[in-house]
Amino acid sequence: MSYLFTTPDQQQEMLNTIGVSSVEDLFSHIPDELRFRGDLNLPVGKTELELESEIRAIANRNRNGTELTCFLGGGVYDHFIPSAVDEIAQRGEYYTAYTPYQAEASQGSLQVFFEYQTLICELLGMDVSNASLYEGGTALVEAALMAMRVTRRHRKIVVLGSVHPEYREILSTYLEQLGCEIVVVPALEGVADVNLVSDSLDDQTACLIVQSPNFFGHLESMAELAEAAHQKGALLVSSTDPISLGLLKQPGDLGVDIATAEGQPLGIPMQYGGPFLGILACREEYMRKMPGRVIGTTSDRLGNSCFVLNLQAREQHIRRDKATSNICTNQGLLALRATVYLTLLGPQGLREAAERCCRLAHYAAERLTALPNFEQAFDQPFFKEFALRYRGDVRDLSRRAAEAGFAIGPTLDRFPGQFDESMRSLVLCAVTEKRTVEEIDRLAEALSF
Amino acid sequence: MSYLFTTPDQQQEMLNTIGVSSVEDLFSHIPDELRFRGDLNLPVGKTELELESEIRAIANRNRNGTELTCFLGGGVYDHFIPSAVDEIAQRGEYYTAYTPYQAEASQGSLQVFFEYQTLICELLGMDVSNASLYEGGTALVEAALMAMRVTRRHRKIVVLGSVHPEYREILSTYLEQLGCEIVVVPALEGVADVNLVSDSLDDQTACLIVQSPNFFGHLESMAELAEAAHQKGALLVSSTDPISLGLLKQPGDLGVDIATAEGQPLGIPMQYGGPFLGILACREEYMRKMPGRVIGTTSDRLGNSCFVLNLQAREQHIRRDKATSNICTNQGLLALRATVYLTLLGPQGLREAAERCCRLAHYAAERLTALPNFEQAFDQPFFKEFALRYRGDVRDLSRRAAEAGFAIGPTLDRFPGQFDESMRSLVLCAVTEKRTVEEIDRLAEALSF
Amino acid sequence: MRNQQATQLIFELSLPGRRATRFPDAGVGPRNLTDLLPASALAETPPPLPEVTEPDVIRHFVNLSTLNMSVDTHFYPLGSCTMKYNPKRHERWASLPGIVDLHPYLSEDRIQGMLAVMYEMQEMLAEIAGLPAVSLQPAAGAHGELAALLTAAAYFRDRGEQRTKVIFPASAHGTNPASAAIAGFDCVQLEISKTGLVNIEQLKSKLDHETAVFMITNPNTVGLFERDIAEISRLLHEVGGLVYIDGANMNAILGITRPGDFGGDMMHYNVHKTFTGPHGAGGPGAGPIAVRDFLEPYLPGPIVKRAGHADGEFVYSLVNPEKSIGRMRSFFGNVGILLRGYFYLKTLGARGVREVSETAVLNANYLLEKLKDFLYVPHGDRCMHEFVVSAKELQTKRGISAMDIAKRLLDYGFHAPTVYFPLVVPEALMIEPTETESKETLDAFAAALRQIAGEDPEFLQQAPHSTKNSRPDDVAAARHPVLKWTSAP
Amino acid sequence: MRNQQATQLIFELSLPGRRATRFPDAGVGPRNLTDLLPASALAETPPPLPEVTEPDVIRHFVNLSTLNMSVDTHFYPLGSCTMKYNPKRHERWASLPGIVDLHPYLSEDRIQGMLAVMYEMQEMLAEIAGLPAVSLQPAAGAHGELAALLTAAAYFRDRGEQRTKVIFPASAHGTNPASAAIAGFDCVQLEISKTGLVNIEQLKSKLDHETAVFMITNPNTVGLFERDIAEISRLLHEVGGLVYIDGANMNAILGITRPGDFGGDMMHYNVHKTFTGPHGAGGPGAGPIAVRDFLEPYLPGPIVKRAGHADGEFVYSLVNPEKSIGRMRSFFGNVGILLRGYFYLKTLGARGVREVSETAVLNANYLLEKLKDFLYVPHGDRCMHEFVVSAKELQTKRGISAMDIAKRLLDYGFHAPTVYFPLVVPEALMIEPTETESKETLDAFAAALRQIAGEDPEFLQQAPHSTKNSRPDDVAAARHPVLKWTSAP
Ligand SMILES: Cc1ncc(COP(=O)(O)O)c(C=O)c1O
Ligand SMILES: Cc1ncc(COP(=O)(O)O)c(C=O)c1O
Repeated sequence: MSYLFTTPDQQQEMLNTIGVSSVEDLFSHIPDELRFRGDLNLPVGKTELELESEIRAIANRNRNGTELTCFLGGGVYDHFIPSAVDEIAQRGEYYTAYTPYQAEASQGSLQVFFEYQTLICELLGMDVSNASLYEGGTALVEAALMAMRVTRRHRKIVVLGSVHPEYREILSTYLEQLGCEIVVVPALEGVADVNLVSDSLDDQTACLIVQSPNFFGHLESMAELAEAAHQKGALLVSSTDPISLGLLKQPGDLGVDIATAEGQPLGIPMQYGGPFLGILACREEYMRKMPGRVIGTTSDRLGNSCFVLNLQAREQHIRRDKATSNICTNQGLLALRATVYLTLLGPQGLREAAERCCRLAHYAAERLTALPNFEQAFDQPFFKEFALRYRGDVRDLSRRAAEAGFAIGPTLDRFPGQFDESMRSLVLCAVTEKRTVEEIDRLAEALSF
Repeated sequence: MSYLFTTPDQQQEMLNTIGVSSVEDLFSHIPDELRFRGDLNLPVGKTELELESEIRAIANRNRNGTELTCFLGGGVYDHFIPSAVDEIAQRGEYYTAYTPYQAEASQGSLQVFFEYQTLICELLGMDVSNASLYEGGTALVEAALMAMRVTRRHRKIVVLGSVHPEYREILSTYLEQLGCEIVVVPALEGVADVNLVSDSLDDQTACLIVQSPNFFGHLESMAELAEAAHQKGALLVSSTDPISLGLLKQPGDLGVDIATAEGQPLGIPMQYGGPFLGILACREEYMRKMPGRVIGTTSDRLGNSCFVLNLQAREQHIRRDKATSNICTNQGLLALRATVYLTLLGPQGLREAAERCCRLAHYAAERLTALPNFEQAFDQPFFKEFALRYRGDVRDLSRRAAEAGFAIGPTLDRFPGQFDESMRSLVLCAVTEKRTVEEIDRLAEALSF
Repeated sequence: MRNQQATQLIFELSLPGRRATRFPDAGVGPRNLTDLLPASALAETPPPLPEVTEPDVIRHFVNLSTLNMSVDTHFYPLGSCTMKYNPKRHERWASLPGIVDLHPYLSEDRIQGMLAVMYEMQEMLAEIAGLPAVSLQPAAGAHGELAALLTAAAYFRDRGEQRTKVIFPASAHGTNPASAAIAGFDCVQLEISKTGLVNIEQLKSKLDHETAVFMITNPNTVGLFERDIAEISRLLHEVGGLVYIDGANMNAILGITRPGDFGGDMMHYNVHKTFTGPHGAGGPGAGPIAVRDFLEPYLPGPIVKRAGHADGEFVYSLVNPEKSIGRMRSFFGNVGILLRGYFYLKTLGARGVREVSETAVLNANYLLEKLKDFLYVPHGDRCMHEFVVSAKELQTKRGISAMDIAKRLLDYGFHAPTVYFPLVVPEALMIEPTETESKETLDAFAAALRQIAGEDPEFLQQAPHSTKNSRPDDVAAARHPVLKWTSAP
Repeated sequence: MRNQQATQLIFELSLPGRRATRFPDAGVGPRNLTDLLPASALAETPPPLPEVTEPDVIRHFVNLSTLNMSVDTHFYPLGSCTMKYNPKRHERWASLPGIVDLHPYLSEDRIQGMLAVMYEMQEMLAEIAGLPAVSLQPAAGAHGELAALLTAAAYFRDRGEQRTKVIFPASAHGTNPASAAIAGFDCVQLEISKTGLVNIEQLKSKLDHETAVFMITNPNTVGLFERDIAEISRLLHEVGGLVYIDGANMNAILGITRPGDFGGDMMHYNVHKTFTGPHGAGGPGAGPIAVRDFLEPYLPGPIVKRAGHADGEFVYSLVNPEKSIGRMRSFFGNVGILLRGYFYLKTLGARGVREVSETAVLNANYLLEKLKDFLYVPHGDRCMHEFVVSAKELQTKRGISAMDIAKRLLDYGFHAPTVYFPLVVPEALMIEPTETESKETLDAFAAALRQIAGEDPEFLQQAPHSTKNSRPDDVAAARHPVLKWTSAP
């Protein structure tokens, strides 16, 4: 096997040193009846040459998927990834290191994550950020748990029906067992009805959870929602599309207390849903209640400034069952990608990307809603994604689009039980800066049946 | 432009420091009538996003080429490239450095090239190797020029007609102007006729140039040819397929004085013909007559061993018109690739690769010569490539193969004037270790018309 | 020769007006943004990100990278983390088009290749575990623990049982209690015995009908195989509880013994460890779980099923188990890491997989043997794939702590072992060489440790001496946390 | 923290029996090799290559790489080499399938995309040169020089002219005389004048009807534009000779002035320099040549032609010029590098191309200005994209040589400039900052040089002090050349 060093001679030498006569002897303390004998039922090992063609063949079986021009959204987007991101992320010094426990052997990663935290604060307008969580959905759940700790209200949270249905599912998975009630406020008009939301908040509510741009792509009335939450002593927890912040006001400016995001749009490939990047940042006062790793600066023995894992007393390896989260391995390499991405774009690049998405999306909405079988589902402002109502079978729609070379969606029937019946025939359409006017025109043509 | 740093403010500051009022002033010493005014007629500059899709579209236009299963040979082969080769070659520390002039800032490259030289010597069985030349063809020419210097015979060389026709063309290009006669000994049976060769050698002949496995894939009688050359005081210069040395005797064992090779099979992609790797190694006594850069070990101020550019007194930047070659920039990154490749394969890997090529090639020859329209052109031993005679129009053959998903060739009509008329309908077929029995079976089926 | 300028903070390299990535205009004609979006939603300026060029970015992050130690550059015997070699072929294959660029909402008929791979991965993990049902959802080990505990909770709830307790030994990794707490259980900790193993008597005394799950790492965190695991399992099952195997140490037992066979009901894998993820400077990981058949209906979904076959080919589809606890995360899982694990298993096959564990255990025992005459080994003189030594003696006699040794190792060109874990061993150095290291490296490492043990304590207390920084002040960092850069006012 | 073990020679890491890459059996049934090949041709054992594992290979070459300075890590003002930033997008695009994997003997109809790109590259290079005909064959600058000289020779031969002389100034790069010699010409060298420019009077005295070509680098190697180039060209043409422009310094004049417009008849580009190749630790390069129309028939082929168009699309094909000197190399050219140059030009456009030269010249003049009060500038106090200073004075007064300065710069985290070239300036330091460096970097570099100029000469003579090695003994190396590793007997 190509990764082993030990030759038979060496093996014998090592066994002699240890003082046993065979490798088998090293396992002699495992009770015999517990041993697995024979070979596992696994496929026979293959060389790099053989697997190369096997895996290329598998990739080719998916190619009819990736060769579709992508108007798919729903939390994962086909954004452009500058090549410098890959160039950095493929450096072994980063991707084959682990959590920077030994600061002196990890100043590279540590500084990167410190820069990541700063960039996330700059992006979201928040005071402190951790060094990453698993992905956008669990980040939102961690924020809810954190809000419960901050407010010491453990019995109820309120979440908008316009939040990503999978995020809402994760909330249930986590909170059900803790006996925390999750009140979902429907968003029948594509955004929350602030009055309805206010009514469902009470002084037992830990937090109000909002996504904006929301699952349908629309902007929520963040300021009003913040006011409503804060009036009841609840925190406002948000989830945001990071690209939208090239144009839109920051969570920090909109009264958000804990801001989260799915970081996938920041230079991370779609890779069938993960690994992605859970972003979480909050106001300074909640710092020590934050989940996850955090990097800080300090000075060393010689007075030189450097970086370390900080506030470890919150974490599982020290606080154990009292920790702010159980997370250990986080998403370091993706935080690195986001760091490089944000650095490459800078303020102007991010604005340009956001504008291009927004303008093309509006162009697409115009073109598609002009077609006989479509109408815009909700008359609400949107950023790069919008919901269409299709007069027909939405499955049929996806198929037809695919045959013409386009992927559009998701359709809402993918999320049974998560939306009102009236929304069954909705389909989302997302437009990133990678799309072009020509592609949109061709899409419109393909859907004009 | 993404690669520039200078902001307008900084530009002004810099101009002030210089003491001029505009960038234009910096060019004031260029006579006005020589200035180019206006914009060059070049396409408008484009962003990474735009060019990404443009270039992918171009690549896709070639895809109907690369999606053919490759049985093409003729000096460039579709060998397998282990991923570790790319991993190393894509490191900026290597590919964005230059010639290691400053030894202390280049110990990485210097050691790699020293290892390269050693590996080449081990591979070819020669005493000394340089640090690379442009590619296999020019390496052969440099060897011829070197042989002329060594023997002080400047008027004549003998070259076999079984040497790659393009290499022979380059020989003419270089030597014609120097007034050196090139005698080509035809190889009508697919290999040289030793008697014919002997007859054409005389004591004015600087060298005999042999390729083995030759252009048709066949093995020449190296020992006899060496004897013939040496009898007349001529050097034997060879060109070899490096992969073949996993099985075949080394040039050093066969009486070769200057061994060259095209290094492309050693981990270098085909990339439409270049950059490749010119390999040249020779016997110790000719060391100071060798063209190109050479790395050596020495010790430093503190007695530690290290690596330096050595024997620079042979080179153009010192010896100028008396240099052993005009080469300056060589093929460093490709030498790195070959170094990593040979290291990964090791003796056993190289043997396995060679065996697999050889066995599959023989299987292919059996299958194809069993078809009604084909026969083996020459009844000679071959390594991984062989010549077929097609009873029909060879252009037609290529087209049919391509339609069935295969590329086979080259056909000899590609090289007008380089082969005997009788060889017009020959087509080469090369089989690397990447091919499989199934592919060969399908090829045979596709060609059974 | 270090480039100090390039490794300033990226914010310090910023100059207004500098650019790297640009985007073309949308080309849909001029139109005010306020026609598209409400003015109140628009930011006046984009976020105050740094402004740098592409060459800035490259020099910055490339130079920073060289301040790291990593598996690609150094021996990295970080115990419990399985820092094995990360094959380069995995990186190539994981980024092939048709793999890296798949949107998770593509319809199933267009991603049969991906689904087939994930299905096969489920099957292979089930086989290695000896447990039939697998969910690939969890993003890392801790996430897998939580997923399994929630699965267990759902199972008990479904059976109408009220079980509130999760038990684990003191040597457990911090994620075990933390996961139990998040899953809403009460935590009960056991002391471990002198032998380093679970104290069975104490365990018995804690078991009752409130016991939900006993979590145990096997081989455990001191590197020993819990030989009483069958008995432990019997005891748990007797009271109706379940046994959870923390699979962080699976690298010791691949094809040697299987959690399902030695009494585990549930387990997680750390694909980034055992199946060479890689570790990505702290993730991403993947923490798939495997469970017994009766737990399958509660697993988090989606899970890939192979359904009949149309025209000779299998058809793969995503399903949710009928009584599923629901999602643990959005989308399918940390596919990029699962893929690398898949590539690894396909490369190894049954034989290779077993060779991994055999060699990992051989390497660890060999290294242990080379150290035990000068470093105290609290538990046994054989180990599985890793072992824990204690610097307690050196500390008492000469004032050399585990941390001093760890730091000094960096000067010798080795990454440090895990220190101060498990908590049950004072001055612990937890050493896991992995199978992808040579005897030569182990010898050099042992020699370095031997030399260090004899070095001047004061010199050691100031180590490392060859790194950019030495001995950061953690206390000051925690007292006045500075967690981001702020521009000088 | 350096890993010394991994950077031993790869041969020293070898152990018989270790393996990295393996290949499967051919699967064509057992058969003796001697049935396939004559026994006499078979080697008894494969070549004695080192035997190592994949992890060995990676650690070895990754650690070695960190001993290099490079553009990605350091400011690299190596004069005459244009060490500009190498955009990462080029690396991505050049390795796309459909580009990196094209066999050169694929039939033309299957590689129209590649041929179209090469055609457009020819056109763009012609436009920048102001010369209509381009051959992309040459593999580097020196190869381009030779190709052009052979082209000229064929032209003269065709006209029945006997011209034997190639003239160049003493400041010429060594490849110029070397190429002339290989092309069979006699070399005639001119002194350069005090101003650093070609001595016109001397040139005149050498011109006659045996003069074939005058080779001149413009801007020249001391960084000055040869302002009399039009006159020089007139003089050459008067005697029937040709002017060859060595284009190594094209980075100064892109879109500013064109070789064809200032009297050049032939030129080469160094794509790896001007069009950001990159440099690959010493190549590959690409050295395409551009010539006047009357020379086109002699160019080395193949050349891409655009022929009519079928169904609206152009059709591209390879042709050989009618009186071609023939091939300079096998296959088409160093396509991988040509592609990167193509990507670069497509990114820049006319405006960007011009900005490159403007900024390169601005940076050089700014740096010159910052140095000239303490380093002697032999030729003029303005420059093009690079300039040469002399340490002669420091050498005489304080014993500090150009080499000492160069070596000491490494300690400051800068690569050294070119030293001792051009030969016409004593103690020369040839500094080319390029356009992809910031004012901050130039300031820091100037400050470092200023500081060095004041440092203790003895200390400088022993510099560098921060690198793995310092001051290798070149003389010993040349006296007893050790050019490969040999196993200890
Ligand atoms: C024994 C043990 N259990 C659990 C974990 C948690 O795994 P992860 O970091 O993947 O969440 C670890 C990893 O550090 C571990 O060592
Ligand atoms: C002025 C000059 N001419 C010619 C050359 C030769 O170019 P190349 O190294 O590409 O062969 C160089 C490169 O070093 C040079 O600087």
